[in-house]
Amino acid sequence: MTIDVATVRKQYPTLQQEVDGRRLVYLDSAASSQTPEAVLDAMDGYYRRLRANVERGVYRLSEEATARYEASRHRLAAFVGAPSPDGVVFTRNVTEAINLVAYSWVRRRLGPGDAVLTTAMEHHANFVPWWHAAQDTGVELRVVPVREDFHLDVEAMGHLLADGRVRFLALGHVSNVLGTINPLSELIALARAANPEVVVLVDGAQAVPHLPVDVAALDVDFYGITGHKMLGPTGIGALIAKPERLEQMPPFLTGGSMILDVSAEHVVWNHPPHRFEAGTPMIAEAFGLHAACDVLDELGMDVVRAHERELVATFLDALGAADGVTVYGPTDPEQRSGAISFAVDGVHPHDLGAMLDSYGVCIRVGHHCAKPLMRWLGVNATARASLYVYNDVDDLAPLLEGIEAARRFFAR
Amino acid sequence: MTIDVATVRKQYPTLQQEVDGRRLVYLDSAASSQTPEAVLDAMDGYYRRLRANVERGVYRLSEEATARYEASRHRLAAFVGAPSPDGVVFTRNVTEAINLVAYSWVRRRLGPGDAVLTTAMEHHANFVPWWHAAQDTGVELRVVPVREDFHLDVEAMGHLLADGRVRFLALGHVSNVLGTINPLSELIALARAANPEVVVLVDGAQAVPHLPVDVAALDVDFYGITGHKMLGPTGIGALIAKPERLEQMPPFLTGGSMILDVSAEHVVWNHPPHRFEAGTPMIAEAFGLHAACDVLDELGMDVVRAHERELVATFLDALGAADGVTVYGPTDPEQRSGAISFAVDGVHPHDLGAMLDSYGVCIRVGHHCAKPLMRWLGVNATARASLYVYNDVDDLAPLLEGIEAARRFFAR
Amino acid sequence: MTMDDLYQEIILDHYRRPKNRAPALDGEDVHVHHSNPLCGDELDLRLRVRDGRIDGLVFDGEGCSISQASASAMTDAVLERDLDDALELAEDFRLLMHGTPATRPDDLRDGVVFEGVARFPVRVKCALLGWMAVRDAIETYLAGASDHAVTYDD
Amino acid sequence: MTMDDLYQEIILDHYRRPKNRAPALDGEDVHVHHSNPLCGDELDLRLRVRDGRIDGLVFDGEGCSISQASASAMTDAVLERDLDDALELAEDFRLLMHGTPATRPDDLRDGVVFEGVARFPVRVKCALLGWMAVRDAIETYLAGASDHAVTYDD
Ligand SMILES: Cc1ncc(COP(=O)(O)O)c(C=O)c1O
Ligand SMILES: Cc1ncc(COP(=O)(O)O)c(C=O)c1O
Repeated sequence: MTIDVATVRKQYPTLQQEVDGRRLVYLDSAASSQTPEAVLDAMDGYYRRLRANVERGVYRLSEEATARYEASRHRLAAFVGAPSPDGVVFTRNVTEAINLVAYSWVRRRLGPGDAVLTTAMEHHANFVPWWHAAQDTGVELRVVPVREDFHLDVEAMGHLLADGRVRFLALGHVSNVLGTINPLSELIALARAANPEVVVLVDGAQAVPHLPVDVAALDVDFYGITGHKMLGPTGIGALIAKPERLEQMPPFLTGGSMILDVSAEHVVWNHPPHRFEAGTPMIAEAFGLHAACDVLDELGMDVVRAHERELVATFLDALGAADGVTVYGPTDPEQRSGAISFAVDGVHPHDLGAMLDSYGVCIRVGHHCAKPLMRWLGVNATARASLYVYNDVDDLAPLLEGIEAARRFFAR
Repeated sequence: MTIDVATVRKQYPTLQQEVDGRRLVYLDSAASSQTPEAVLDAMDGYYRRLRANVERGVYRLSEEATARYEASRHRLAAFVGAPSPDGVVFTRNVTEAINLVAYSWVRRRLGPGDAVLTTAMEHHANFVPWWHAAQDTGVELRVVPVREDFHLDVEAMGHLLADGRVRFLALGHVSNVLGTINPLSELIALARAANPEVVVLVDGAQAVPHLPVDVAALDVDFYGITGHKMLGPTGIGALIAKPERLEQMPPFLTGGSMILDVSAEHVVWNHPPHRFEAGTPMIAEAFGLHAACDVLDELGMDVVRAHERELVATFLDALGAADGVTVYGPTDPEQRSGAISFAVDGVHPHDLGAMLDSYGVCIRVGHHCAKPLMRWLGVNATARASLYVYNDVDDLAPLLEGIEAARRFFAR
Repeated sequence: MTMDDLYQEIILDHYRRPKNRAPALDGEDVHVHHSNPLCGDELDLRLRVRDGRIDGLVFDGEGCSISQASASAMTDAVLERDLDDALELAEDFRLLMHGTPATRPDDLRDGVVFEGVARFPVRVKCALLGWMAVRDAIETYLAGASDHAVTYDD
Repeated sequence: MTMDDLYQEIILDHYRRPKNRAPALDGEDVHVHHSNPLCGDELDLRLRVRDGRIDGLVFDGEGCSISQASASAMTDAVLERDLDDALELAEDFRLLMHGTPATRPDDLRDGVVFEGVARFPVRVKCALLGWMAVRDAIETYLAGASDHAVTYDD
């Protein structure tokens, strides 16, 4: 099975547009993916037929909306192999999912003498919450460095774990800058060897859209997901957790729907996952995320991965052969996803981005919310082209053309 | 100017439906309002033409999406008379807006010896966050009781303020159960007389959809809003704050977009409002909320209020005259909005809700996330019919018919 | 789905003229209190056991017709049964509420007419309240205790 | 909007052959460092004042063509001006970036060609970097200090 990109593209209204008479070439899915008709239809179905609040209505609109909202939870659980739908907490995005754990686990349970281990490859979403929690609690923040081959430094990680004080490990599944796919099982085993009780959170923002993921098999405590990068709508993400972890945690946000009883004297928290969903949830967005899982499963995540692996190999070859282009990231397509960071000699990424825009090519430039990694790379910014199901080899030529034009334009 | 309800209704796809051959009568807008075509179009416009992440793209899709996202902030600021767009923080819902303040203000600044004052009329969203913060910090939680006339007990409030230890006041603008419109200026003046430094948060969830609101004139520190009750989409709300308050606050959620610099050693927070918007925001939802403000302003909030005041008077008269019906809430339409709670003799609210559903009438039954108030009313649940711009006198007959049918059906 | 699917005549009969409804029970061994706070249903159940059999059982409470009628029908179905047998029957009813046909329809007695409630998800909790309470009462008894309270979520 | 709207030939000239670009300034009175971390633009600006006039001004840094070219054009426009006058000119440029026509186009010199940048909101910060830095340098000088660093948000 392969992806028939021409057919797939028809499902994405944005990609039907032209920019200055050129086909729009969208190479920024690592920032946010395009949205297929099926996802828009699912949300429309909610707004046009079932528009009501969920969880407490006794009339049919609300009952059906509730059933479908909960069905989305089951759908996402199945899609990522969550241990149980009760371990699926809907959040606004993966950033909120990670903060939930920083507030309701790390801040509540760790203190001076304990350490949290993260890496220099993380998105700020999986770095700043731990930094902030460390400031508040006196926990020590340790950072696994990156090797010259753009993989995590496993040896250094071993040293950072050696004293057994690391009680929490926060790790990205796939780097949004380098494309590196981290060997999770190996890294987690290393951490558990040093401390069998270590609690593990994985930031899956760049993994779930692009690889088959089985959270139960990974045996992690927490796994974060964001909807808008996996063909879903904005405004929804999820924390996937072992239900027993959630049981142990006090709530984070409080308000309606997450309590059983309230008086001035006492409050009885509801059971997970509801304990962690305060107030009116992202109802339409949950409908949309459900449809996004369907779209991806119809393509088949194995097929999605195979398509991207082939495509990234083609792009890497071509960029490697282009004049004045330096790629940051693993060279072996087996070990990386389709986010390709690069530099062009003599052209600042911002200028490159503007030039590519004039060719109808959308790429991202900047620090990609990964300042610690930028420091390590020794640059202020990179350009990044990233691939998804609607990209194909025909997107390569406009990219190369724009890069070459920028080189000529800005040559001194 | 009055509302031409027949024309208005055409804009709401859900209301075009029939239930068992009867017109759908939606009387649950206090839980969540219906969504007009203009709001759906605005979100569609984002997903179909401008689908990209915001705040950092150098290509046109992203630039325009960013400009429109920020325009939504300005639009909402103008709609509620916010002191400045820099004081508008987008959140998932009002529950999150209130929690933001509970974490970044109350937990950071108050401690033993200080008191937070709230009321027995609040929705859990404006009660449980303070209860939880009080548990964490040793702050004392005080609760203003409700009088027999369904207004707050101003005299008792004076006593609760007398020792000057109340440093934070959390107050609902309009009760979601009783409909009571609280005399904010009077109550805030009382609190400031006792302690000029008192910081004031108002829960405006039930006010902004129904009344003209001018946050700057109210001179409150924080004002919370939720989009799905004001014709907007699910998944978006806002905290409106005095910008200087936000400047004084550390961030709540951390991650991308809310920092200026990050390393293992230091983090520089971004300026408000961005400091409080971590990760990819609710982009489509902001487009939708913008359109919702437009729809309401086109009707005119004075007109919306006048329409509801007239309608609630009609409904109150009819319910008051109906056999076996008891209404909870102020009788003067000037002092209340269109949320009408009531009981029917011999019929449990759940059974009433089911009967009304069979008449195509959607009402809410239960505790309405206001358990402290339910305790005071001495009931476990009430039925609530609530009104909005698409309701009219023709919605009254089906309601009365269903109530009467339930009375007969369940008579012992 | 109409009112009649949900409110069968037998259900209304149990609601209007509940069986074994009382605020107290002579020689009570166990008292449990169960509630669905989100609906406002409250139930007190009192149990007396003799020779491993349910010898006495009364309920009291406040709530919608479904919760009160189901509790009434439940008492009727489990009185005089062995504790193990009653637990099994409660499980049969629970599965019925989740769409599985009853394996012991005759033993459930009027309980079977609640089958239609399964199609009204928000009311399932109401119908289950009495059955979950009796299960809890028996388990509390078997554990050697005499009192228990349970609060359900939505 | 094409590349040519943004990248006028004069802008590219300033980028390729910047004026007053140097890592140090003899007799420097003030040094400020400004950055747009979200773009990765960095700028060092050094100022020497004599008799209330900008007597020496050099910049150094790293960033996109717009930020570097604008800083170059800025030095050209404000050198030799009275401090007050330079502050006024910086305000004129700031307004220009927000869509207000320049009131002193001639004094802005090559600065006026950046007018088109106003239509590219994400690049406005880049064009402003040098001008905000010179304003800060003058204000730092007037406040009697010699060093200042500023980080902009997005
Ligand atoms: C007065 C009041 N406050 C807060 C809320 C909570 O709103 P949300 O669920 O959108 O956060 C509601 C709505 O249920 C309300 O009526
Ligand atoms: C690896 C990684 N983690 C976290 C995030 C943050 O995602 P969100 O902004 O949806 O919370 C991103 C996306 O920007 C990412 O690439």
